[in-house]
Amino acid sequence: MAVLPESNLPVIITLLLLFGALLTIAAGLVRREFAWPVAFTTLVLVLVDALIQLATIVQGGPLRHTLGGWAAPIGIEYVVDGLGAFVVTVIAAVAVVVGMYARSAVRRENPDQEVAFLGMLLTLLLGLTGMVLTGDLFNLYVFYEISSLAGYSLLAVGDRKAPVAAFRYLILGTTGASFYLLGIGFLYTLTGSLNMADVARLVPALQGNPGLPVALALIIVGVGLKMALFPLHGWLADAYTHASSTSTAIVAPIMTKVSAFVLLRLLFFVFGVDLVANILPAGTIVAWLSAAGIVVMSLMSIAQRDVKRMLAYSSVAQLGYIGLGIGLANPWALTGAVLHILNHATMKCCLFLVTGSVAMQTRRTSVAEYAGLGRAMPWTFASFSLAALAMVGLPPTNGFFSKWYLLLGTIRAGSWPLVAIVAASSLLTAVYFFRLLESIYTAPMTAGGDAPEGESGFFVLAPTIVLGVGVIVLGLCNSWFVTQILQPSLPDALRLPGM
Amino acid sequence: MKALTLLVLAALGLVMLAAGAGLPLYGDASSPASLHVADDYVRGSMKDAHTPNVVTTMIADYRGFDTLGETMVVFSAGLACMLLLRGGERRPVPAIGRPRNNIVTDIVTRAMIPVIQLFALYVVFHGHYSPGGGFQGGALIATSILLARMVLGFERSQYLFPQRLGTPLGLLGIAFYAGVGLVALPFGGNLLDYSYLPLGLPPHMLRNWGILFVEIGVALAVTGTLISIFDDLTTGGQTGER
Amino acid sequence: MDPTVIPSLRPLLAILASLLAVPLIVASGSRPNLRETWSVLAAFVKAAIVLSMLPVVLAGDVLACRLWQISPGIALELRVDTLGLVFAMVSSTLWVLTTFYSIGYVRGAGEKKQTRYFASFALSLSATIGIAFAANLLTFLVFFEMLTVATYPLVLHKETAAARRGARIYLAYTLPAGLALLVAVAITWSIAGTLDFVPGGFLTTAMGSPALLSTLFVLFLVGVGVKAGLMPLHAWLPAAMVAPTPVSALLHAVAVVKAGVFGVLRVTGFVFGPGLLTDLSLGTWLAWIAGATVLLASLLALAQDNLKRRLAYSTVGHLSYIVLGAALVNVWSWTGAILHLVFHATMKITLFFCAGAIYVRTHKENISDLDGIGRQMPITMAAFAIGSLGLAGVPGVNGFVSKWSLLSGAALADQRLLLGLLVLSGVLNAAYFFPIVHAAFFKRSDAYPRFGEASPLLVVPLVVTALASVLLGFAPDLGVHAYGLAARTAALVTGGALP
Amino acid sequence: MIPLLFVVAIVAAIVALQVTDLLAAAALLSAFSFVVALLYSALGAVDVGFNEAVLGAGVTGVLLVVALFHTRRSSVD
Amino acid sequence: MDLTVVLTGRAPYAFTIVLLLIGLYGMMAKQNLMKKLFGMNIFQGAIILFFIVHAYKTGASVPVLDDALGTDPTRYVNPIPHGLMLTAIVVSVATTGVALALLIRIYRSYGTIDEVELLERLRKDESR
Repeated sequence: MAVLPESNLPVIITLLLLFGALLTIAAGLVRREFAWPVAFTTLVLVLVDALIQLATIVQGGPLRHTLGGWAAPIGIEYVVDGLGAFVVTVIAAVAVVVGMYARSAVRRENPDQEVAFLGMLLTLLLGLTGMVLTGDLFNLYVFYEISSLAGYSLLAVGDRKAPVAAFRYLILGTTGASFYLLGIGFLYTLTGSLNMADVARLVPALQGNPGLPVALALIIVGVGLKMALFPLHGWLADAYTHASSTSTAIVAPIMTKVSAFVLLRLLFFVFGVDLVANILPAGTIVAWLSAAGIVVMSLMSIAQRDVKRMLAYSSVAQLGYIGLGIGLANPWALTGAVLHILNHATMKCCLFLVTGSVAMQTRRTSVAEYAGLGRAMPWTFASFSLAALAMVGLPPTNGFFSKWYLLLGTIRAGSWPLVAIVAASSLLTAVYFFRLLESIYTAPMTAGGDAPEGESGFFVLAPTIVLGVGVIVLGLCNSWFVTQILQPSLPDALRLPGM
Repeated sequence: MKALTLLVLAALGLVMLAAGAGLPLYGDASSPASLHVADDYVRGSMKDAHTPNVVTTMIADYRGFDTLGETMVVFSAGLACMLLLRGGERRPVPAIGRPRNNIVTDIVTRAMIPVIQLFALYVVFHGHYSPGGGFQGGALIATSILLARMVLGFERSQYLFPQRLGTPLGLLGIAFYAGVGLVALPFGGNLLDYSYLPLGLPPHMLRNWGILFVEIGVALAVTGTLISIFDDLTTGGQTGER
Repeated sequence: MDPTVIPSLRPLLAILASLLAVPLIVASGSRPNLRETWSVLAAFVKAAIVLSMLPVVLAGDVLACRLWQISPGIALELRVDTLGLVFAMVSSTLWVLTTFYSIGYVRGAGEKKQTRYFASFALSLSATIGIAFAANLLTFLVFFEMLTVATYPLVLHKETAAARRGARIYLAYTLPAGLALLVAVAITWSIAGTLDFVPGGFLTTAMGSPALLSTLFVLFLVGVGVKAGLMPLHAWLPAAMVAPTPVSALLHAVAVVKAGVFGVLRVTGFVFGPGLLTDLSLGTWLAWIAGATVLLASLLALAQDNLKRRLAYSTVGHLSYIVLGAALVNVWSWTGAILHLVFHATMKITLFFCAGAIYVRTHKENISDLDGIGRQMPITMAAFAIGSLGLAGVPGVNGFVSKWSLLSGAALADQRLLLGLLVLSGVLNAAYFFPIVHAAFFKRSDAYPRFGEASPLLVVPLVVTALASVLLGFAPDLGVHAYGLAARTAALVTGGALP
Repeated sequence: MIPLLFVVAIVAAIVALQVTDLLAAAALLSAFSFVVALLYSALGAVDVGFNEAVLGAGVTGVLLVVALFHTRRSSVD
Repeated sequence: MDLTVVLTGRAPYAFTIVLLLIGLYGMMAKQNLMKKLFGMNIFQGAIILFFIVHAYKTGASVPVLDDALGTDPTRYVNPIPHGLMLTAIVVSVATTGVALALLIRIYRSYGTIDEVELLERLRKDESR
């Protein structure tokens, strides 16, 4: 078999996940035990491919793959720049970690559905990677729906309440998808094209057309709903809280981030910075909404008694950082936003994994019940503490650096209220995390739930620790990502000076 | 609350109507949409893929990747039902799955099923030249089985299509579709580029065949998945091993 | 003349010495003796490395260790200049003594969680050295926050309600401060485009409106001022006295608080510089704040009955001596400030050691209970007397030297009122220390049985520090060349001639 | 012809939402889908019309009915 | 641009918007989850209609090539929206399927698909 050209790397990711999902189901139908190895192998292969792709792009520039051999705009094309490759790698990495965790977790939490669950997990990843890789607006919609369907059903697996939350999510999510579709409808009827680059070429001529701002608004709302952009976050808290730990651990870190990335891409690469600024104060609106979200949601998470719910709200708050960075649309802020996609993925994934392993070990879920667990599960909670410090944004964890860039961005934008909000938000975060840490390490263990019989098993513990360490490592070498990967693939207007 | 909802909707409606002013008029033959890519499709459909039905060419070839994804959407829906409903304690099959034992309806149904399926096959294989294709055909086959399930009853319609076959058939369909698309890769082509199929025909004929293949794949996938969804919903997820 | 910069790994090694000890300490938590061996080893190695750099710096050169970039254009960089070295030498040498003392103390007082204790201690020391050697503001910030995190468990150590409260107050002050510092650094970066410390400062009036620069200065002051116990930001220090005495001794008399004043020195001398401070007349304001702090702290100290709290308030006062010196930027005041940074350390640590020894022996913390203790613990109380004499500024003990140059600094700056204030505070110092000594030796009370001295592990260190204070009182340039380094730094910063 | 279909579709939609008997509502929804399918065909989208007729009107309707057998048939609004 | 043009040229669009709003109303205001689902279907139908309406050309033929008409694009209705909407329809059916599965699950655990009752029972869970 001839050696494939590099331009095949992106589609191979999709194919791997597609066939991986099919094989997982097939193997699972034969024997349930076969499902996990197949799924995990797929995930590892995907990660390998993603890394090769990243390396290729860092050296050789963006990759294009015209599907069916039809050059855009006639056909659909995959376009991957450094940014996309970066996000895909993040997805793949998180997926491998969670996949490892899933081995024992899924069996413990919902044994009957192991096969379908793993298949669905791969389907979710298929959708998410597709959303990142594709360069076609409608194709993006298709992948949006794949990931959404997978998301609904994964989040519906969990405790008694999960389906209710999932149904609400389904209604909202479908509304979002439909809005997005309608937005494309407007764009298409106005430009006659669905290819992102092509639309980007045609759209500037449409300035002043009343259809355009509406299209933009529809698309922002559509993607914002999936991204849980404040105040469109209504579905998130319940869904995350009641879903099984594996579902949350895979959905929470990446799904909303991918949507954030898509929003970024549509705003800056399809509509273009200037146009967005001209036809609708979208940037400003997004920025301020996110800022409001940061504050409100941080306060909400302080008020929570259930750890998972607390983390869910803080997720929305953290997404506010990303939204803020995108909204401000200046080099520093954007750098912070994109970097935070990676950083928040690592820390949030770690935190959710810990809640999962604690729940499996001890059936403890509330902040009060976490008291004194620090001694019983030292390694688990060591990683938890690291991730928590990252959430608060203390150096040298990666959380600190996203905040650093965002601050520079807000200062660059000259908006002091936003500077204050970004700074103050980490105090609010500190309130609920140090409260938790204090009770975890110093308070006596409470009666609720069982007493943990020591650490969790290897497959649960290892991912947690990897992520905990990753928080530090990523923090120390963040600059490499920024200079090597993010900067080259940003539009010139959004590059850092001297990049 | 209701009033507020209505207010919001009214506002939205007005905005949308206002936005409409920017769109091309209804029936405008020279709207940008009809002049940019669509014309290439219309001109190319015949010489590229030897297929008069432009829509078929488009969904199966020009934008075949969308269709692959779409098939995956259907499949993931089936997977979702599997994930959400299967497992757990056994429940009695609900009224809709129970046999009616009405001789008239039985006979009529048994008579209709082959007709529907024949028509479905026509729809699949004639999709190049007339409306229809994999989705419609697959859905029709599925409908025939659904009819049997409802009229003859769940158990008695197993012989037509055993429940446990639904998911595998879906798998097979997608795998077939993706497989056809995959062939091009080792020959240096791009995914879903049917002109690389090793059949020794001119490119446009190869594409013509490729379209047929993927339509078949779609048909299989849709049939299998829709039936499995129906079965999961009726039986509340009890798998057919009995 | 610019000093020649010699690339070297020594500063990095100095930090790693204690950082690498942390995992070893944790790993050997079950075997106390081995664990303590690591601590002692780390302390000696660190001190050795730091001192080994003295000759180079005395020769007028600068050791620099440039690590990788942590943000585009900003490297994680270490740089050993005269000022940094002074601070590093003080904290590392005193850490050696404190380690022995700690061993004696925690075992004598039967503290729990000793592993966590020693680990955090080592971590704090790494952070402190990092602060001392930081070459730019971001590196400084990173280690500054690390110090905050590392000392949190130490304050929380006893896990009593009081300890929790103390720890919360500690965070409530230090975290916002850290944020203020972060914002300040971010602003500096965006207006100046550099963060590297430069003797004489790198900010100019051209870089921003006076309003902006003044705000920036205030932000910096809040940032470092909290750790420096600058009123009204001092309240955490007395609260943090719940920590075990060695912690109070090294961290709350040397490392942490001195890191604060060290920060003040860096900001005033190496970021803003004399020129800008006088142009914006910020120096005078700071001087007055410091002066007020000196006075108020001394008065508050008088009111305390708890020995450690009295020491804490006296610390607050003495820290402000240094700030005062830093604020009136002239050769003498700076020399005095840096000298006081060193000398106050030796004296105050002596006093804390004494307090600790008394506590371990008698479990008494209140001054009113200490009548006649001098008869039973003569050596301890003698050392205590020396310390108090020094702090009161009596000639013959090193406190006199630093205070003298501070006074002449005030005279040089023609600040008669501040001059008087310094003298007055000297009197107040005498007023709140001598009664203790007097009561200890000349009041007799048979309220409790005879005790005798504490274990040598406790007594030897405090004797050493007391003797050091005396020797330095006669020969300020002895050993670590504190005087020479201080004078040279002062000349470098203020551009004045060597005193 | 087309305007008529539009009107019928809208009426069907409204009624389908207002009927409290969910089975009737489901039937009306299928009717709606069918009308819309006709509308598509009338607008020249024969494939879409066909698809809507089979999937929208046919399969969806069946699935809704099946689900209704599992849940409750009446609705308060 | 005179009134008749506006009416004929904009009316279909207006109709689709009306349908859109009806669907949204169903999703937002109805408290029976099944009804919400119906609303969703109508909503999606409206969006599909939007595409189809804008694909239409007066006097043009079905997009199946016909020798009499040749390959003149203006003689055929725009095929692209059709292709897209085939996908959209399938998606909406798939979504409905998933939604129904969820509804069955909800009914199993709470014995209702009415939002108000559901919230009450959820609250009862909390208190328990």
